[in-house]
Amino acid sequence: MNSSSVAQYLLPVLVALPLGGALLIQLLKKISKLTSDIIANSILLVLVVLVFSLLNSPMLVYKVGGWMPVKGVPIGIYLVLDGLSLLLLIIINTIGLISLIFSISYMKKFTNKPLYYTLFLLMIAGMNGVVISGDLFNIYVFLEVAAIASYSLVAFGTEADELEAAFKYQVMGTVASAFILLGIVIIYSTTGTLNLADIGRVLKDKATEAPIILTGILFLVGFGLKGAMMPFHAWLPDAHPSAPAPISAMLSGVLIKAIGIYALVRIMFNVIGVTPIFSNMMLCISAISMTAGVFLAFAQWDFKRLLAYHSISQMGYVMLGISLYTPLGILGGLFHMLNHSVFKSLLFLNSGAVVYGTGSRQLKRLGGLNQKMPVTGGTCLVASMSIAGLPPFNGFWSKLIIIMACIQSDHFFLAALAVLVSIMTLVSFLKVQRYAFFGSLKQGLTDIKEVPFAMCFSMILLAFLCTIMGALLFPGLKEIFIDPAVNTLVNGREYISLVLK
Amino acid sequence: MKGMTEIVKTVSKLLAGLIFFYGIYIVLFGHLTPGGGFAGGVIISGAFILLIVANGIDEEKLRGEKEKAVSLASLGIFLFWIISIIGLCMGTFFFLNFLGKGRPLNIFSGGTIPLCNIAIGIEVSAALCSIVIAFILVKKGDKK
Amino acid sequence: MIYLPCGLLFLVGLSGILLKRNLIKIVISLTIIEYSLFMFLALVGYKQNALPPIVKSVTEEANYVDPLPQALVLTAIVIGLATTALLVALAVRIYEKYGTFDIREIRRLKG
Amino acid sequence: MFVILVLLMILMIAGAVVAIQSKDLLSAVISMGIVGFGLTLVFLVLQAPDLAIVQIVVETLTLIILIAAILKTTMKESKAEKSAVVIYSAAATVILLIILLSVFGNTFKDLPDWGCENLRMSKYYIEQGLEKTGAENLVDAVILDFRAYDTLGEATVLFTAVMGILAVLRSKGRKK
Repeated sequence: MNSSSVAQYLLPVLVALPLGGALLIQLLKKISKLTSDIIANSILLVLVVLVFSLLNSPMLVYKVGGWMPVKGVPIGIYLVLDGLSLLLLIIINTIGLISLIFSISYMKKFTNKPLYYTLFLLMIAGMNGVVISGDLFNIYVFLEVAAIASYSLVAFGTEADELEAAFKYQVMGTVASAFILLGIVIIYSTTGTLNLADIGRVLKDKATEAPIILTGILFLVGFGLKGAMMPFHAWLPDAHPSAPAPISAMLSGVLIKAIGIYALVRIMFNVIGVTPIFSNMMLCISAISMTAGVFLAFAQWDFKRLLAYHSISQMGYVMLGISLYTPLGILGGLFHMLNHSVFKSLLFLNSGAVVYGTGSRQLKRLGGLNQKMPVTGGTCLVASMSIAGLPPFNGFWSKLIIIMACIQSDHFFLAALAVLVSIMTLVSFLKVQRYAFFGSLKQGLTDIKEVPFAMCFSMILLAFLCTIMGALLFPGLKEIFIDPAVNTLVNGREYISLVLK
Repeated sequence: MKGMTEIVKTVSKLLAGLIFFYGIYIVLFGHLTPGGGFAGGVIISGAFILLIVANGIDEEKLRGEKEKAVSLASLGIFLFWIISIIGLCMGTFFFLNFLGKGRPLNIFSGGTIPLCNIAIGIEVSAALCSIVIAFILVKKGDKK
Repeated sequence: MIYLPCGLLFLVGLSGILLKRNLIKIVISLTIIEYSLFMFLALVGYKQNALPPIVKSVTEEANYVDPLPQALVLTAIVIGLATTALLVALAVRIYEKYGTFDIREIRRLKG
Repeated sequence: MFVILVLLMILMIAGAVVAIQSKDLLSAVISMGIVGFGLTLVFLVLQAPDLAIVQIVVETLTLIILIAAILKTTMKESKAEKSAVVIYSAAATVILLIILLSVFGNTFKDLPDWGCENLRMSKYYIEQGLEKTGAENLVDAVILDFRAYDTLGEATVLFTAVMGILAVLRSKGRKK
């Protein structure tokens, strides 16, 4: 057994382990209060180790149940690990671990902690399942696992507005799933198969037929709803602020990428093939998301709501980079996706720490928190500079690459827009810093304390990542972390032959 | 909740027994006839729901029943999970059908399929019971 | 053209979601959308003059309808049930907080 | 066969329209039951007995849950409001639906003909399913052997929903 075949057996473990952990928590929760904390955190730790051990591995294809293809036609479900999946796996599990460490203290304010951990692990299992799946219907099933876990986590506080936000989120999410399922049905009826690579092979020169174009639009709407791109964003500004802070960090930092953008990009770029009309449509949507998101964020005085609107805007950058469809643009988009997951999770964790310390998230009621909560203030400053794109933090490098890619492919207007949005983001975060962290301490906030160690630890870890992640662009690191993912998208439909060989 | 008259209680007990065994039949013969773990599980849960509605169980006891149902649902899906990873542990494939296929048209055939059906039957019946009990309990706790 | 009624049913459900302002009506509309998709899938797997996909004897010639879409519908029905149950739970809790199912009277929920 | 199918579909669409338009929530739920039980019959006509069994029990359970929720709360849909916004949004919705209907009409006729088989993945299931898995019920063979991983996901979805319902129905979410 050589090393790649051992690595192959790790693929199903990525789903089976968090799932088993969730079940174990439910079976063993009576034993002690600490069981759920220990099981959940250790499982995420093991997952992170597993994912990093998969770095540098070649493309892996795993056939569930041992069902080998018959006459070249796959009959079982394939699990596929390539550069893009690996990038997403790193994001999901690392941010998941850090959010879980944050939860140890933060979730003490809520009742029934084991239930929270169960749902969290199910969400991780769902997202891992989506990312490593090579089968269209399998993607749908695991997308629903992640989505249903996230709906109930948004309502975990069971206050009136949280329930409302969760209901709205779930209605939108279910409509999105219906669109995706309709697309899957049309694909199945034209091709007779569900394996992504096999679909790509059958559709080789059918990408311009009417049903396939309709499918593309259905997937764009469906995954666009899940990923909160601009005309379909209505649920996000309610759902993300309502969730407990670690869940907001997961939703904004990971979920909208894993079940929104990743799934869309995987299906459109690697399987169906991108037509110019489609990529122009994506460019339009991303430009609108980018600009409108930041304008809407401007008017917000609720800390978490402001961050939620910035998520829409930053995801616009990611989409812009990817849909330019040049190697440089895809590099910028994917790198920004990685960076966004780090700094946006940090910002949401900061907002959680502020709520934990002061009980309020209205910027106008805060002020001078730097004197009492130095760790939160300091890490938030790092994250703000990172999201606004100031050197030397990670956000600067990825935005720079995206803007360069725009200029390189003659989209000068989009480049100017990207710079403008970046400046607006800076102004918006100056407002946050000015009202919440600098200035004089407001009355009533005099006896607040810094948050407990576990929360500080996870925020410092993320701030450290923000500072050093620019280094991922250096030769040596770039080849390991980012280039395989970029190549997956640049090579487009070569994916098909790689999987089927 | 109060429960209904004596006649309804007696008849529902009889009926629940019948429905229960029908559900078990559907689960066990899932690989030979139409049906399977999911359909059978829903039918079994129907038997329990009938008993709860007709006889009425006081709230405290119902709460205990809900806890038990949730544990049972976890146990059912845990069994399915174990069946799925046995193949992986043997160094072969996730979800390998590792048992012999047996003689066709026989109840002991299909390798792991009947086992999976049973595990899913347990999970689904317990899960649906706990959903319905949770809804019944809300009615009592309604503050409005 | 037998597929068109599925599309029609889908659109009836969609119109319910877009036009109705009652939480239970929205849940019903979502369920109807799901039903239209199940019907579509089952239609896709149908084959004229074929038998249900249950083998009666080993020697018989294989003339069955496509079992794969049926398996997909089975999975999708379970997912639909799970979604509906969770939505109803949320709606019941919202009623408890606000005393109404009307989203115009609920503070922030607009669509 | 074809005629029965079309009649059932018309019944379902009518049921759906009544379910959405009716003023009383209980009758809306019952009309939804018409759609669901109509779907059961459609499955029977389409040679899918497995689906018919599952659909009939699931439909019953869905009705139980919905009716329990309604009996516990209210049966009346609140009054319709006749303001300019409502009329504009209704008009916009109708235009959107007409566009979508014409798109569906145009694309569905390019799909492969109904009733002819278009097998690729499932060819093997039909020919070798019994031999390779030992299960006569091919649908069961598909969901528990060829695509058992999907079924694990499906069971997980149901489990997640139970956990979610328990989380949502807690009377107090936050301590103190």
